[in-house]
Amino acid sequence: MSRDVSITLQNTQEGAAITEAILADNEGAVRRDFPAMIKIDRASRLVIKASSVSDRLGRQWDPQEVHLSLISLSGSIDEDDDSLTLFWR
Amino acid sequence: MNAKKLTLKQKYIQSTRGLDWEYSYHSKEEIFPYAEYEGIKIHDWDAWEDPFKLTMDSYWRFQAEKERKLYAVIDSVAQNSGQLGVTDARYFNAVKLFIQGVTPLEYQAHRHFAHLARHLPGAGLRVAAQMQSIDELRHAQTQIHTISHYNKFFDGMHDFAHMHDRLWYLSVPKSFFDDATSAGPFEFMTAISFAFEYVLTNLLFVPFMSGAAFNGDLATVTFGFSAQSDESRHMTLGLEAVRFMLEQDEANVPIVQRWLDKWFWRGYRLLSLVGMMMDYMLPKKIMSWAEAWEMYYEEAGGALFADLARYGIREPKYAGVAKAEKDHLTHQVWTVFYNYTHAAALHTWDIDDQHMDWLSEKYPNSFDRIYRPRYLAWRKQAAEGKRFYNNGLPQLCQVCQIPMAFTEPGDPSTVSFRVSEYAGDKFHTCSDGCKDIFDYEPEKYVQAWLPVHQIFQGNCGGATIPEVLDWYHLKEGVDNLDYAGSPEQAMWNNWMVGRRGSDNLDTKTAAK
Amino acid sequence: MAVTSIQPNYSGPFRDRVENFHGNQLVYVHWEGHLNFCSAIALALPPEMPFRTLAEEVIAGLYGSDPQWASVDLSRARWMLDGVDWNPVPERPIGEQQVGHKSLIRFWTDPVENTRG
Amino acid sequence: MTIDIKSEEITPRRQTFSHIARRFGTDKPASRYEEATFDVQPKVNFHYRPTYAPEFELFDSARTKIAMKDWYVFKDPRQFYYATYNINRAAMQQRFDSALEFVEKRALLNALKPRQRQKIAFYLIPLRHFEWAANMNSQLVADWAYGTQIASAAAFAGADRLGIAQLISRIALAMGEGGDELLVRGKTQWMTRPEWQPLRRLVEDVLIVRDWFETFIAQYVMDGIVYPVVYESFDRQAPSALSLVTGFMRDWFADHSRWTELVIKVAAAENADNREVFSKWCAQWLPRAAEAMRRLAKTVLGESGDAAPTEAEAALRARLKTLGVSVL
Repeated sequence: MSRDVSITLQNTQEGAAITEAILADNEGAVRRDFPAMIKIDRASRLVIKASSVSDRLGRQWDPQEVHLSLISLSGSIDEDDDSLTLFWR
Repeated sequence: MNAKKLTLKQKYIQSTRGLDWEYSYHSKEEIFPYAEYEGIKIHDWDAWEDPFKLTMDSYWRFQAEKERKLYAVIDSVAQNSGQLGVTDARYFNAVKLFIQGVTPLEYQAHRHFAHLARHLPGAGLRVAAQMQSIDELRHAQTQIHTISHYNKFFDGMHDFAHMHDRLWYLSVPKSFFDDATSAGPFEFMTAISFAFEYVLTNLLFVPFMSGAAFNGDLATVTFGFSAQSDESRHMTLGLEAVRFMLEQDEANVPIVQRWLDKWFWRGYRLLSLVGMMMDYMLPKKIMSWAEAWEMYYEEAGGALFADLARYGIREPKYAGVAKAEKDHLTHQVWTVFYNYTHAAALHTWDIDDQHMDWLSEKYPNSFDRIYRPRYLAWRKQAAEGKRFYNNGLPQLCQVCQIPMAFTEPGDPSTVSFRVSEYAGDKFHTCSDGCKDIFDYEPEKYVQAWLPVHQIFQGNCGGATIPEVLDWYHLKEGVDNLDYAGSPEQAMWNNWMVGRRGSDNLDTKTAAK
Repeated sequence: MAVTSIQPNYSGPFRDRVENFHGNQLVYVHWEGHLNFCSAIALALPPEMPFRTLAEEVIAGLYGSDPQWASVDLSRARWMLDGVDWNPVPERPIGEQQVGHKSLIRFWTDPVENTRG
Repeated sequence: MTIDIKSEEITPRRQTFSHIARRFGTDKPASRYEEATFDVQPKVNFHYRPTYAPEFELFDSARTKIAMKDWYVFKDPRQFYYATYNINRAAMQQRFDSALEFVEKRALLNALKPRQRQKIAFYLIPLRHFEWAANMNSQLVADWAYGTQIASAAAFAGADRLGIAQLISRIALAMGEGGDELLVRGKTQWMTRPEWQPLRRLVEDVLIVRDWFETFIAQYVMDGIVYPVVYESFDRQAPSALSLVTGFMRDWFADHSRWTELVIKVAAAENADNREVFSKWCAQWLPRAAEAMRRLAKTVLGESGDAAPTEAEAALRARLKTLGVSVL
């Protein structure tokens, strides 16, 4: 079984921007759509870059704002000033 | 200026564990008396790595924003009679089960995470635990506030806390949580933060909330997803806490493994109620229990346990049984509720052909062979005016407290009976998973407040069903019995006639 | 194993001792092959109750609503008590025929394997 | 979508939950505070005794000596439930952020004279640890208190105390131009400076109290001395820039006291035994709190500085008297 990390986001303006940023920055990430939510999976590692989300939203986006859009995740978390990383060790 | 500016990580460490100090007027054991009795050895609390790094300023800001959005939706649903936009009144039975069974657990989680926030010796973990404590209070309160509006129209929700302390099927969630909160702090974390929240909670919230959205319940999907945003923090805490225990000392590994085996099984049994909601109570289906189980347990859990294998942790002992049961689980639980709807604060009903076809498509190995004939026979009895209710009281599992309805793995025609002897008495369990739990700590499980036995002991208001229902605060003919013929059905049909004209009525049930 | 607890001799109320049932004992009965009755049924019965009363009144009362019950001949049923084959004597009290507190009585009435799950 | 339903057809069948209606004696609409806080805690039929305290039930009113016929008489005057609490604190936090930004932009704190800066750092920064202990005490109350009302307000108070500890940390970072030396030094002072030891000893002594209501009272009397002495008497000596950023603490203390004093007043009014237990607890903790602060005040305000804690002590005794508690 592949060791996928996974993130599920609300299907909102911000959730959509984060999704776009993830898909652009993480090659091979797979998106699945459900009512009101979006699930993104990728093998072993997935990064949300604050700059990519900020570009899409047209404003400064703080990685901690992910809490406003997050529904679920699978994997360990590393959070710093510029990004949020999901990974398996 | 600010040449030495701290990074997010450094700042967070200074504003959390940096606040703690080495006590010198009292010993650590006096201040944290519950830290050692479970046998978990922690050598270096500083090795704890904080996953999310929320300080209170951001916490207040984000949470206030979430609450503003959520209450705007709650207000709007109430003002605009949002209940009218839901697919079918039967949907609200899922909501009933939710406020009776889940909301009180959120409340208990609030209190017990405060327990961890006081009694865990690691300051970093205490900070995470206290945020979770108030998050859980949030969930309990937002659920109450959301459902408050539905309670004004629909039955079965009106005395949820009283019922949670008494009703036979609600002793399933209650005993689950009591089991966790009566354990030590490390077992509680493994049970709730890891086994339940990390491994299993997605199965509760994600498909159910997505289902609420699909069925037009805007308020529930909003509180559900809003709660999930906190839940993601909690899940991460669970994963890191377990990893931390495993890394601190090899001797912790077998203890944690036993807890994983126990709590996986207990959580899975509890979730069978949720599975039943998904497969039977959502008028518009989103995914089956079996599909949700595959996506959220088999896929995500597989990756997780592969990751933990490095510490010598294997998959929970009875995960294989859970996999084997997935074609039967929800149908057997629905059967329980159909049998005992006269003593439940929710409705069940006969399954229509369209629903049966969906179940047959989702459960090709089991539904048409076993469950369709059963439901057809019930439908026939109901059509003859003899809707089936079980006149006896069910035998309950001593551990999970669900009626002993589950069948032997691989043999869906034979109930799985397990029995243990302890202190001269017999104790019946529904599965090897529950029997193991009993046998390991019998002194604990002999205390179980089993609702059926309590009725026979005379502790539930009286010896007759009406007396017991009164004691439950369950209104006969209103909160209980089949949906067909219920006041709720009459109200709903009345609304729908006004709204869409009578041609859209569910004539089959309305006729009854 | 003993419970992991902060003091030795952890204990709480032993809730379902036979003394708590006012002269009755708990007995579970289960009609095999008829899982439209979701589980075994719990009863509080006096040990003095003759098996005949249990079978013809209590059990018949519980399962009589089933359309198939009419064709059941209980005298030809196969019985099992706590996992062991059992040949109850109709007139004798159940308490004198090894039925104890929390005994499980399973019975089979169908000549061949049931068809109804 | 057209909705054509006569309004009488969507008339509610009940106004609130049954347990709330029983409290009112009638089915009338309830506030969100009421629905969130009345009777949510489980009351009966607990399944297992706690393995860490088998002498108690999981929720047990016997965890304190204070006795109440009904534990749902402690209505929070602020009527905080989670949403109103967080929205309120987010606004307070925003005021703090603006004040700190103002002070930082003008370099008002790090432009202080070294002696002045040292003094402020000495009395303010170690209080992070006092707040942290207060946080632990609030968690103990949230853990073991009986009833939803007190427990939820205690949990919010716990969050407040962590928040205040973090505000002090941010002030310290601002005073230290972003570096953490002042935080490190503050902890050393808390651990080793003789002026701080009576307070630290008191705080550690309270941390081993296991009657949650005694913990609540001990924290109340410690706060009742520490807050007026530090955020009024000490701050008056400091440049006004400091007062700008400690406004949060003064506002918070006034707000928090509305709840703590209601709790004391209601429990004291319940019966004479409660009043006697309160008096005993106050007699045990109040003089020690005042004594601990006298030591510190002499260092901060000079030789006559111990007048401030003595006045705070007298004011607190008078305050307690109005709440029904006399302290010998």
